[in-house]
Amino acid sequence: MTQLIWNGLFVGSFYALVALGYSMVYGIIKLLNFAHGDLYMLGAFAGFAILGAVGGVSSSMALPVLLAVLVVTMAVTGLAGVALERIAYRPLRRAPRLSLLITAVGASFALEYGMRAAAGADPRVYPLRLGGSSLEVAGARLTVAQLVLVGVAVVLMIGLNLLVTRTREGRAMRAIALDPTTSSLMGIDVNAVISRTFFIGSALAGAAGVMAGAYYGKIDFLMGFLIGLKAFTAAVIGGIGNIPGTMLGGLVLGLLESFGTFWLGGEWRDVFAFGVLILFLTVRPTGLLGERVTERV
Amino acid sequence: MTRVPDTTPEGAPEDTVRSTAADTAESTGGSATAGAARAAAPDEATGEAVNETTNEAAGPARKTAEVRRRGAGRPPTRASRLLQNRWAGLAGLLVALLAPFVNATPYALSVMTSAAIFVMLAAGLNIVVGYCGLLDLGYVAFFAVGAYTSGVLATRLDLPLVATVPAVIVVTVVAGIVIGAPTLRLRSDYLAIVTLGFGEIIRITANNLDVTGGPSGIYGIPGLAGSPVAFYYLTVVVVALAVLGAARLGRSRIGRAWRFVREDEDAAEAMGVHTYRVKLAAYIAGAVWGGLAGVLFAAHLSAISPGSFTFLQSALVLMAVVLGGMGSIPGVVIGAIVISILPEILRDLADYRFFLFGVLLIAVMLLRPQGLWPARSKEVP
Amino acid sequence: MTTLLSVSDLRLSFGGLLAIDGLTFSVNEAEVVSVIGPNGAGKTSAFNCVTGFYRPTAGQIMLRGRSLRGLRPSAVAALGVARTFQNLRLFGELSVLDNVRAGAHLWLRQNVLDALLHTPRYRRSERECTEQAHHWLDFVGLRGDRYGEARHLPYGEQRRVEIARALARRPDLLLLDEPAAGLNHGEKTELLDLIRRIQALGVAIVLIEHDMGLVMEVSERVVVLNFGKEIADGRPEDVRRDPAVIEAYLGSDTHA
Amino acid sequence: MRATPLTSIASLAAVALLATGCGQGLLGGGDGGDTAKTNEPIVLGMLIPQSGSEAAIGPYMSNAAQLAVDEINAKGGVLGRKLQLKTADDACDAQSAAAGANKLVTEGVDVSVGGYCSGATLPTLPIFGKANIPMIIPAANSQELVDQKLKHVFLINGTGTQQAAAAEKWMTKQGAKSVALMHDNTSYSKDIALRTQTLLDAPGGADTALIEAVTPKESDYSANITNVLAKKPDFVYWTGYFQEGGLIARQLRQAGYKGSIMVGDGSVSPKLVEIAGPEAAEGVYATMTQTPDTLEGAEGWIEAYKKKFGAEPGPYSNQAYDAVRLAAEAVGKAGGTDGAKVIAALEAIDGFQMFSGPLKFTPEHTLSNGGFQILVVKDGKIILQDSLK
Repeated sequence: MTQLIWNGLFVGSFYALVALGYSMVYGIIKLLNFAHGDLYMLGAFAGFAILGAVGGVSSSMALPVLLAVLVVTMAVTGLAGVALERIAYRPLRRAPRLSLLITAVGASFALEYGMRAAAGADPRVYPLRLGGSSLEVAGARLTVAQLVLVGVAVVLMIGLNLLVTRTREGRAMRAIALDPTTSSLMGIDVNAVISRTFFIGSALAGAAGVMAGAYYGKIDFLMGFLIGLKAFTAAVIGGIGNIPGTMLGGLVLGLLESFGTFWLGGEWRDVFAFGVLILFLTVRPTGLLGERVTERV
Repeated sequence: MTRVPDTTPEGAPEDTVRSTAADTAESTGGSATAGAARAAAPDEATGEAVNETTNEAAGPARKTAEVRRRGAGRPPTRASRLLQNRWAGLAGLLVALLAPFVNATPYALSVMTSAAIFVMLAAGLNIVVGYCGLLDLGYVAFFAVGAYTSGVLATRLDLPLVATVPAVIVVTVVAGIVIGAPTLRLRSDYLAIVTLGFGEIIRITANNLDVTGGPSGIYGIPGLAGSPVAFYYLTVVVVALAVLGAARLGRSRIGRAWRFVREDEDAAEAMGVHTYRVKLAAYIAGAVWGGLAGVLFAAHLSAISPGSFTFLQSALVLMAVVLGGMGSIPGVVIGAIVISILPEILRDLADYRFFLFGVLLIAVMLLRPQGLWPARSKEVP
Repeated sequence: MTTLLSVSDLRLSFGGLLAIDGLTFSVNEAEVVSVIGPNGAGKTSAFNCVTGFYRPTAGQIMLRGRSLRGLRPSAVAALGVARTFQNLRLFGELSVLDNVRAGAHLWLRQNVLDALLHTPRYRRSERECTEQAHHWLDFVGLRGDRYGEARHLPYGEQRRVEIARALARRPDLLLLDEPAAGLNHGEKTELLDLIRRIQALGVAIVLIEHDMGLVMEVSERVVVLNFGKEIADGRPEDVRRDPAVIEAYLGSDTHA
Repeated sequence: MRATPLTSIASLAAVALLATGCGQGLLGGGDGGDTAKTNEPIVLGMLIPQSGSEAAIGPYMSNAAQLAVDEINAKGGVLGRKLQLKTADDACDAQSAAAGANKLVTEGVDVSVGGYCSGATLPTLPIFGKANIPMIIPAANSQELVDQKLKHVFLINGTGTQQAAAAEKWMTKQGAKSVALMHDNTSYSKDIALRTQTLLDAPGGADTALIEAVTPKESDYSANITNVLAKKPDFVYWTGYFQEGGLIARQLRQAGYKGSIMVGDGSVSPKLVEIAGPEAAEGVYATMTQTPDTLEGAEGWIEAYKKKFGAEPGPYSNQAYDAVRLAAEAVGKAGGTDGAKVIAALEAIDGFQMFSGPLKFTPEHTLSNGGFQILVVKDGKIILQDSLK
């Protein structure tokens, strides 16, 4: 039982990290950023490339090196996200909302198959892996590496939450999410804030990518697709646009999958997870922490 | 229902009443040419009865009313009328019918048949997304339901595929209700994720059940026509009817109700549109279109498997609708053709195929943000 | 004079906040009744209760002896009630004509098969629908382009379209929510005339309005709300003299 | 303005039509028949996934096939004609596969040597069948492919039944008591798992503790592994591919599993060891047809492959290589590319040396001898453990 919970929470924290970017972007420009999962993939490959460039690292130095790589990768994917927004999304901001969906899927294809052309279709294996010893806590077996990763994820998420709730930047983001036109009238540089939102969201996805690479070891050009889908799901469960809700949504999705696998077997896992999700949304149509939208008549 | 008033309300200013009556008289009589034009092209823009040419003969009172009516609107030119959707539709149909005379290799026929089926899917999804504004990320579920229903019935019961069509319609209507009824009250983002979920549930279920053949699916599904050419023509005819049907629905009472819901649900309700039922109707219509496309798909490939009904397929159909122009029938047809044929044109690029596909999608959208052939609300009087 | 709409002891609360606290009034056939009161007095909430957009907490709403409580807005509309909205709610991207055709939704006789096969019935009903739309646009005196998108019309014209849309519904009761807001003097005069012509069709009107001149001019009765409570109900000249009204509302209003 | 969309349909249609060649319309000369192609190359068509979820597999197969083509051409080709390989992407998707197969047919392919995903290969059977093109299917091996008893379909991959038999034999030999079967819910993998289960559940020997399906292309299988470990098996058999296989082996060990791990032929790749990491991979068994590593006289093959493509061969490289060689052999025996003659030649083949051993087709057109052996990972290398002879 505790093992199931731990499994769910661990996977869920990855979902949450990726979902945050999804949720922020959706909250601010109402875009289903299909390419977001591919930024996670990009992050994993960027980390791989950096590690390859650094060369051999002794295993005692693994953690600090990985943390350094993490930071660099976050910057790289963050910038990639900004570039993506500039090229594929910004010019369409006044177009119908779903037009962005096309460029998002287009960007997703371009990133995936661009990476395939650059790095090949074969999966790559991280030269540096977080292995480490495992320990038993309350009947669940977990590894030190897992704890470290969850720790990093939590720090990143808390940092993000502070940023959004406590800073001017965060207020600007929330203001734009509510009403971009008024925000720009109030002197907020909408473009700059949206760029920064993409930077932060993409950086988090990139961080998740490096962490996945370092922990699981295997990366490939399509690795972002499924997790992108799950992140979107997690973001919605939590109440899209709502940061704590999104984190919670990621964890809930992880738990649903873990328990679904246990109760119904792996082949029915997604049916279980989506089934619960659908039931839940029909009962509570605003997500876990989403605001109830009062009818404006 | 107490009363549905049906007569022109009393007390309306006299001249208006008269002019309305005159309109009725003239347009029912109609000028010969106008009548002929209507008969020849049944899918005209709005069933608009007031024809400008008939107004010439009207008295001065009618004249002023007409001027007022037209107001600031630019009078339509002959050219713009010539290029109305119906002509584009006929031109498209003609191209589709003549295509095999240019190239009838198995490959070309296969690609064109697939494209035609994809057009039907897009036309169906357009009802849901384009007309009614409901974001559906799991549309391929209905496609799968249709394909599997006909495939299973045809192979297990040895039925000809045509005989499965009534069952497919029933099953897809039920599927539309089952999926739509609990979810259509949701806000659009949630509707999107729930439809995505249903799409995945249908695919995974098909993958796990024995009756659907598990992961390898169903094979040996009988075709609908003897040769690939005959099947291509059959597909084109069916798809053309489906597209025409979707267009006609879009211009009818229910089609307008869909658009009212898309524009403003509250205002639509206030006008007496039962928004929930209307949305469900859109969903069911989309489901039937998708299901029938599924029958064609099963007949075309002779074998179906869960791999054909992934989320990516749903996304591609949605892309066809958006790329062409949501709510615009010619747009959606073009969008579907582009989305299904472009990867085939790029096939020889091998590794760069989908990279270029992605880049082209972005480029096209940047150049035409409203879609290739956007819907226009401007009516032609 | 028979009673068309009667609202008795209507209450509505959002969470703990009482938006309407015991509202009682009635409207006779072909009568013009105004509901006035300061902002936030609960006027629009009352409209929303009558038309089914809000579920009242308590009270009765009867239309010709039939309860409207618990009905969804479309069902209320089907019983002959039409409304406009305080902040224009046109179908902006649809043509002006299509907007008005929305009013025809309930009485248009055609089904899906008619539409698919373009039966004579379909053609007839579409024709009638369009004629009616033109008729009501003429009736409200729309000058702008009726074939183009509604959102491109000037504000005052959009107001007219919204009223035409409601009239195309052929209602017995029309609820107008601040129809004069944002109109210039000339347009207000035309609105006054329009309201009278609508009344002449035999349609009862409930009007929420801040423009006291207009209210006093067209209303047969005036209901005054303040903080969700009804403080007066009577003929305009009586209400104008009511001390409670003067204190709560008119006293601070320069129009009075 | 209005004209733009119209012209765009027209031009699009034109492009679409012209892109595939001209003079091939209904009124045109048709496909020209098989006349006088004596000096033209013999065209082999290969449908493989080059995009989509299985894109990693495609190059392993096309590279190996190209290697065989080059080798044969270097020796003068077949019947004095060169071989030519044409690949097409099936994306492991039925519709892409149908389009791809039709494209190959249109391009005048003589023998098909592709087919990896069963679900995508099934719809191509009638397409090649109608064009009278024999199919030598190197990888896809689900029972449905031969259930229709189509004359032109030959499978040269070991079948699920044969592989399951080898797995059961080895597990029994190892004294396994309780076996967990893990598959990825694709037809290939599920088929092996279910057939192994049937064999295990026969009286005596080991029993199936559970069958666990995982979702391919994910990273974290801890939930599945928790399920597996709850049944305390002493043998885990993974029948899917190496991407997941490596992760599963690693995560099994991380979760404290001490028993034996075995993987199916789709997982036999150096990448498996890389992904699992040397410690976790050590001692992992595999059921596999004979590979260049384990086959005498084929040592040079891997070298040649590596030299040409700068990478190790992967799953189904050897089958793809053999498919080309077999096609060449059959065309040579048939004395031409006529479909019926090639099919007859294929049916008559007896003792043609392939990686899987000497070839003879069963009446069902599958391998009479799967030639499965047991391999093991030792010091990071995959070597022969037991030939199960």
